[in-house]
Amino acid sequence: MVGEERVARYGMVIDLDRCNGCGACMTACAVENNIPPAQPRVNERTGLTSMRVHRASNHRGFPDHEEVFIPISCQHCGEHTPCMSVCPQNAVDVNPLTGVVSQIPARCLGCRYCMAACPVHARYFNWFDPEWPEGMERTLNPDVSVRMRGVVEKCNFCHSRYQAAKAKAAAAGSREIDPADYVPACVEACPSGAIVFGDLSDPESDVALAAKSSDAFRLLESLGTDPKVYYLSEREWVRRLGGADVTRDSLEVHRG
Amino acid sequence: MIPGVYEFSWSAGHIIFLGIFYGVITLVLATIVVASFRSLKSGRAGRAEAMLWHLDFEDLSPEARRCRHELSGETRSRECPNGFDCRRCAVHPQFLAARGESADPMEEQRIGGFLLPADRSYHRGHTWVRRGDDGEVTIGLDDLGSHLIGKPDQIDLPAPGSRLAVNGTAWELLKNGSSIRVLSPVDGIVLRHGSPGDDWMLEVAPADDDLSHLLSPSEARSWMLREVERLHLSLSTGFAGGALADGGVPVDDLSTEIPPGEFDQVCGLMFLQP
Amino acid sequence: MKTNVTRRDMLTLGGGVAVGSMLTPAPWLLLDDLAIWTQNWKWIPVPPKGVRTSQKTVCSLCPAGCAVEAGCVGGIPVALRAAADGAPLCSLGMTGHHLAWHPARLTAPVRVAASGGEARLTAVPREAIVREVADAMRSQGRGTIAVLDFRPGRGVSWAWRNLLAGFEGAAVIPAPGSPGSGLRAMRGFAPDTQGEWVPDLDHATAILSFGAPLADGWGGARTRARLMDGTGLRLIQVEPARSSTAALATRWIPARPGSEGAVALGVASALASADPQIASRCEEILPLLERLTPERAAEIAGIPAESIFEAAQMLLDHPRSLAVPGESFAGGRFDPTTELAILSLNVILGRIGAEGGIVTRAPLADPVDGAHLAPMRELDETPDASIGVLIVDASAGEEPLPWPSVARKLAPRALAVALSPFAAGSSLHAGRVISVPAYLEAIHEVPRACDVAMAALSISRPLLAARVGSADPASVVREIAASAGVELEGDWSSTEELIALRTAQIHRSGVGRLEGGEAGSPDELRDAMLEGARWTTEPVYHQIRMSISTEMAHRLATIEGTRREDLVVVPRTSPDAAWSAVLSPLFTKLHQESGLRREGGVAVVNPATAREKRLRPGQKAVIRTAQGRVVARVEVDHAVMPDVIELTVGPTPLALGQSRNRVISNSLDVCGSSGTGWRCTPAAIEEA
Amino acid sequence: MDKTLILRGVRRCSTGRFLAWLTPWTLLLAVGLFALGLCLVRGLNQTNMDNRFAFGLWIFLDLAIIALGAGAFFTGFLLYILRKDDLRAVINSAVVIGFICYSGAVLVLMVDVGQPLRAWFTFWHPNTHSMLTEVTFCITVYLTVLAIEYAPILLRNRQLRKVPSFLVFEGELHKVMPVFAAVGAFLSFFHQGSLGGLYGVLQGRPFAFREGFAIWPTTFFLFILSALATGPAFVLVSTWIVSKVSRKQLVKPHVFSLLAKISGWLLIVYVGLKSVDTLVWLNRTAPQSGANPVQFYAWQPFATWLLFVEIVLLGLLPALIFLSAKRRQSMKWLITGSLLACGGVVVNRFVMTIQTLSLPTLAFEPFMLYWPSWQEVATFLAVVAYGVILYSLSFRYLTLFPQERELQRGGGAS
Repeated sequence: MVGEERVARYGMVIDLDRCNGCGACMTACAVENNIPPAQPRVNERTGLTSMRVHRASNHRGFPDHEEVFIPISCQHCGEHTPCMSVCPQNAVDVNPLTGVVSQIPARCLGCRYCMAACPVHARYFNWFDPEWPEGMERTLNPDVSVRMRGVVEKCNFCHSRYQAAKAKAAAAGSREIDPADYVPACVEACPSGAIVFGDLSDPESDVALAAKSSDAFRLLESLGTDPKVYYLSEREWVRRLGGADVTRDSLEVHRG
Repeated sequence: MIPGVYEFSWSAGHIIFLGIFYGVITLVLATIVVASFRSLKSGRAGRAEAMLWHLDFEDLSPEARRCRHELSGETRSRECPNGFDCRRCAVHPQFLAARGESADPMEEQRIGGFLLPADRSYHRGHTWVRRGDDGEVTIGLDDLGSHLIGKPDQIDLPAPGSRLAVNGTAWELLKNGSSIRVLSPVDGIVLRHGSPGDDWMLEVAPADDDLSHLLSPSEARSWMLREVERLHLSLSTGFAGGALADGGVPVDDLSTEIPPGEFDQVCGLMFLQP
Repeated sequence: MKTNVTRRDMLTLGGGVAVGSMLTPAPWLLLDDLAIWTQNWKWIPVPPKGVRTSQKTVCSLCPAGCAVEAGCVGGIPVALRAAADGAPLCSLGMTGHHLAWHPARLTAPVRVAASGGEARLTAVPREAIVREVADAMRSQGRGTIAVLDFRPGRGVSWAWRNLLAGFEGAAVIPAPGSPGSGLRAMRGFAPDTQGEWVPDLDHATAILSFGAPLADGWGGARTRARLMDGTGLRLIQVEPARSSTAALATRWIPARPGSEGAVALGVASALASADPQIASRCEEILPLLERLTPERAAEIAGIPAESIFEAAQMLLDHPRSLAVPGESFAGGRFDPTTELAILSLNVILGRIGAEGGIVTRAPLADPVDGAHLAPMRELDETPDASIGVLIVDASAGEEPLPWPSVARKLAPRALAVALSPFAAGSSLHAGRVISVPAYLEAIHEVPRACDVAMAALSISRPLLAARVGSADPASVVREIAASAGVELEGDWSSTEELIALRTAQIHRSGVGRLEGGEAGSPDELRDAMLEGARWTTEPVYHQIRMSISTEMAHRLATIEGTRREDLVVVPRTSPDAAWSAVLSPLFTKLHQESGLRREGGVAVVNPATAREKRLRPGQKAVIRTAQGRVVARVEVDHAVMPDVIELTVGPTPLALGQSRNRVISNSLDVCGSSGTGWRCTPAAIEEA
Repeated sequence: MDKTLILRGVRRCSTGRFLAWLTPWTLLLAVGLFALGLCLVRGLNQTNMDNRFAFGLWIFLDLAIIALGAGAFFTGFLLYILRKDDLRAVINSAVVIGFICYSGAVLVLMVDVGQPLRAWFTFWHPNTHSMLTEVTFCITVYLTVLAIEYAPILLRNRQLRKVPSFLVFEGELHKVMPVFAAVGAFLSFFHQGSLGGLYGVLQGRPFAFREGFAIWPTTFFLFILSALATGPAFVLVSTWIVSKVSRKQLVKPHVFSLLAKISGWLLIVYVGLKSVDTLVWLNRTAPQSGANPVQFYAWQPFATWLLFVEIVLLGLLPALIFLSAKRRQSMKWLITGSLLACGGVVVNRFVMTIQTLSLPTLAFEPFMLYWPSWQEVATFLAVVAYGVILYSLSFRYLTLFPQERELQRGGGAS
């Protein structure tokens, strides 16, 4: 039935020169998707952050030292999506109508093979039972179900919002959803408007235009997985951070 | 996995891959089913005894498995392929033919101190068979056997009317905590138990007259020599050598003399039970 | 035909049914549904079900007062978004609806007993606390009476001043250092001006900012927006760290902390030598400026002299330019002398009262005209050991504050009582806490902070029923008054009524206008504001000539003696933690589950400093100052200036919703010393 | 007292000493099972794995012991299919070891997944493109096969053989054993490969990614080879250890040297191909995916030395030892070689699992290390203990080495 509906390629363009690392996208993502707060033992390496802002720097001394904040969510790879092909039980799904890669928590057995496969580490495992302080579960988003312990989760471009937009369109008797109706939480929350979201296959859309900019680059493009999240920066050293040839600068060893 | 359920659909990959996988599973299951089915059948056919002997025979040491014609020096080293059932043996008749007429010694002989009466034929599990006048036969432990066991702590004989099979269990003994199966030398049906006075244990109506699988007294001689040697070797202690080598009359209950640690093993060796 | 059914038939039937059902999708669907069943264990929280509604209110968590549209299920807010055409909410605003259920939330008045650095809470009846306060006030035995107000300018703030009016030496103390707490040093130039002195950033084309966090909302959303799109606004940021503001600035001057005053005077001296007219405005300090040349200043600040000349040039070139001192989050405001030095730049440039300069802002109308009010007094103007009764009003939020700077002012046996929704922050220091409603549980006023030229007022409408055991702050004032036998002016008994009185006053005064609403009558005005409309004023400009007095010159002269400390500690915290004692547990995403922000109690130093002090990343280190010592985890980062320790202040695990232990002390407590703020403190560090 | 369970004619230590030997292992097992319980009840937060180290100690050791367990199917393959009858002397022991390795691995895998209850989904919603599906399928089936191969050995116990039905069943199984050997061999070749493919297909991990033939990356074939090569070596080493522990001669020396010879030839082929693969990967595959291969070895503690150790010290060296007829005569050399070879396959699995995960893919990410928590270690030790106990019982009561009694009689005679 794909023929009838227009096939979209939803993607993002994130302007790193505008991002000041306030973390609003991370908070918004957690609120929207009912991601539980960390328990005391959780750390950077066991956290649940479907959207995660990384800090990178040019490794120069003070005062020439510069930092850049790189928000990384699932890149929604288009070409032989690494996580989808490895999942033993089809718990990873690529929607042919939207190009969105999503995790089916009810089918995931938590083998974490997809996490090993993901080049940008945008997949997260529920190491703990989901728990909110007493009473706070009444503030959960009614449109998203809570994932249980022991399954993998990740960004799905706020699937519930997509559903809502579709429903709205259907109610209005159209197949096309109004771009204004489908905006992921992180995009909506960014105070500096650094994130543009939309259909890459629509050449007129802001996102498509931005992606064509000469300052645009993608993370680990050379792996040939065709990510649908683009980044912008006028700074050459920032653009180089997208490359797969890891430089010896980031040489600290983090012990677990 | 079922097409149509939660929009699952088959692809060529599925068909090939799942085909192989479930094929293998079916193969494995089928094999198990076949095995158990056949085992049921052979179980009903009462082939358990035969199989047990088959197993045991496989587990016997090569020395224990020599062919009778090797013992009698008619051939160079040969291992018995038939589990001591010469009736099934292809070459046995040829050996007999080659042997021609050689009268069995009429008087009883003493090998390594053990008596071998000439009026009977011997089984490699240290039992003998004596033909009665009216077709029935009597079975008993031979001299070495009875010396080895001495007076058994317990003995259970098959009830009259029960069926015996060659190399199957004739009766079972308990001695010094080790249980010994005495192998039956003949096929047949048990008629009577011997009373304490008799030298025989069971009176049996044999299934057929062919006792060619048993050792004639003359063959028994060389066999017994070998057996005495095996007994000798199996005992780590020196005593047996002293008592047995010179052909002196052995103590009538060897079991008291054999170190208890080794008794069970010696019995296993002599009565062909690994 | 025989009809009797044998067992065999039944078996055949059963078998047939079994086989047949295999051919239907039913059993296979059931198998798949097992998956969904395992997803719904009983201990997995289930999102709420119920009627969906959308309600309007205003975020009262910080003075920005953003209009909020709350999506509710069964009347309980589940999603907070900026109202249409508003800027997106910050992390704090987005998670505001969690605070009512924060583990640190108080549901009854408590007595706090500190034991071994931890607080023990025992519930006590509110009447008892009120009586205790009233008795202490009446007897006056312990010392003067003071209210520490974390959100000055509210109707309740007025009520406090009215309550204390009759008492000798009593005063309301605005919490020092809260972002946007005003250009206090301007009062030195014109002591008898009504209203507050504020920077007119929205109309300035060039800004020389001393550490003002403009990119994080200081100076209003508009300044931030102008910075973001990078057009039309020239900004020179004088700040020790390359903050997000510094990153957006036209030029960043990494002046050593504590040297800002020197930099300001350096710029002044450059200006004076560049323009005789300017020189004429600062005769009093000319000799000083001759000694404190841009080169000298640059040397003190550890920066190239060019950047000082560049700053001076920018101020000269732009007719609508100004110099502002900005509070840093957790660091608070500059010491008065530095602030004076910075503001005097505007004076000698003649930018006072000018568009895009420093202007005065009309005060908000009080609920009751001409009432007797206790004076407002700065904390560092309060004599040490003088306060006998201290009421800490943290009912509308609070900022990080080094408690020692308050404790110093308390007389022995002083009584301290806090009004707060949470057992966190300074309320843990006060001996008693009266629990009050949290954000969205009661009506709150949001007066605009003093970093914007336009005065403004918004009202935050409650969306939740207040928890049992929490009392309305205004009615607490009434209770104390009644019990202390004080006659309060005006006819009100609750915050709501205070607000009604105030909006009526505002409507009567006729000044200002309503953003996003029309108001013919006082009630219409109030209702419109309850729906999220904001009342606001326009700045008024009239140039004022000012000059630097001799007394000021003497104070400024002390700057010349600024000596370079070999190691200073500078407190840092996130914009969110700067506005609230507790944060939504979801802030673990930022502070604990990712490397984006550091949690409290981390000492970040430059690799050079680390080498010099033999500190390794991850190890514990002791930081010693005149105030005391604190143990912190060391991190090494090129972003930090050499010889500076950036000490992160909060959020503590408690603030993050992990009520493992109620640690009272806070790394900020080692910062600061009497009268000079706590922005930068000489310190020593060594591995623990 | 358990004498009647022990085959006549083999010497076994007294029951007391046997129990004394079992006690510490049983304790270890108990502790391990407790840790395992913690992981099941409280969840995988009991381990030190994290989002970056999604796989840890468990997967690494699973891969290792499964490679070593390959001795079972390969010996079976050589014996039943290629008719190398000398190997009858070790086949039983090999089967038992194989069974232990695989059952242990499966046990640990069950704990390693976040939702063990959903393990069966793989059979229900199989994604046929996933190497893990192949692995799951093959390992489960092969474990059944191993269990079936184990049955006859068990039923030949001196007492069990007296039960007629057991007896006949055993007999029948024995007849069809070649079928299982064949199936087992097929499955094992397949999943040893799939285990290699597991990492070879990771396009997102330039360090692990390999080009391949048909649908399988080169690691698929390298894993098969390395498993084949070390399988016999492990059988050799385990047999030697058992005979040392039990102070008995269990098999005739020429069996050892035969195993070593087989292992040697396969090893040399493996080392050859592995080197070629490594070169191709360093000079083509990795650069094509934009990676800079030098960086793979830029991080301490995993530097180039690891590569050298894996291929030369623990690959080439044992191969050469095994291939020299003279060395093969000396037990010392045989054991050294086997230990090196087994070490080689373990290091290889370590590199594929742990090193792959510790290397960053994004330029601004740190290199990471991880240390297993005590729960992880204990859980694995439980498997080891389980193995030792099961093997000890089998060795005491079953005929693992048919030549043992014969050799012993020989000893008795001399």
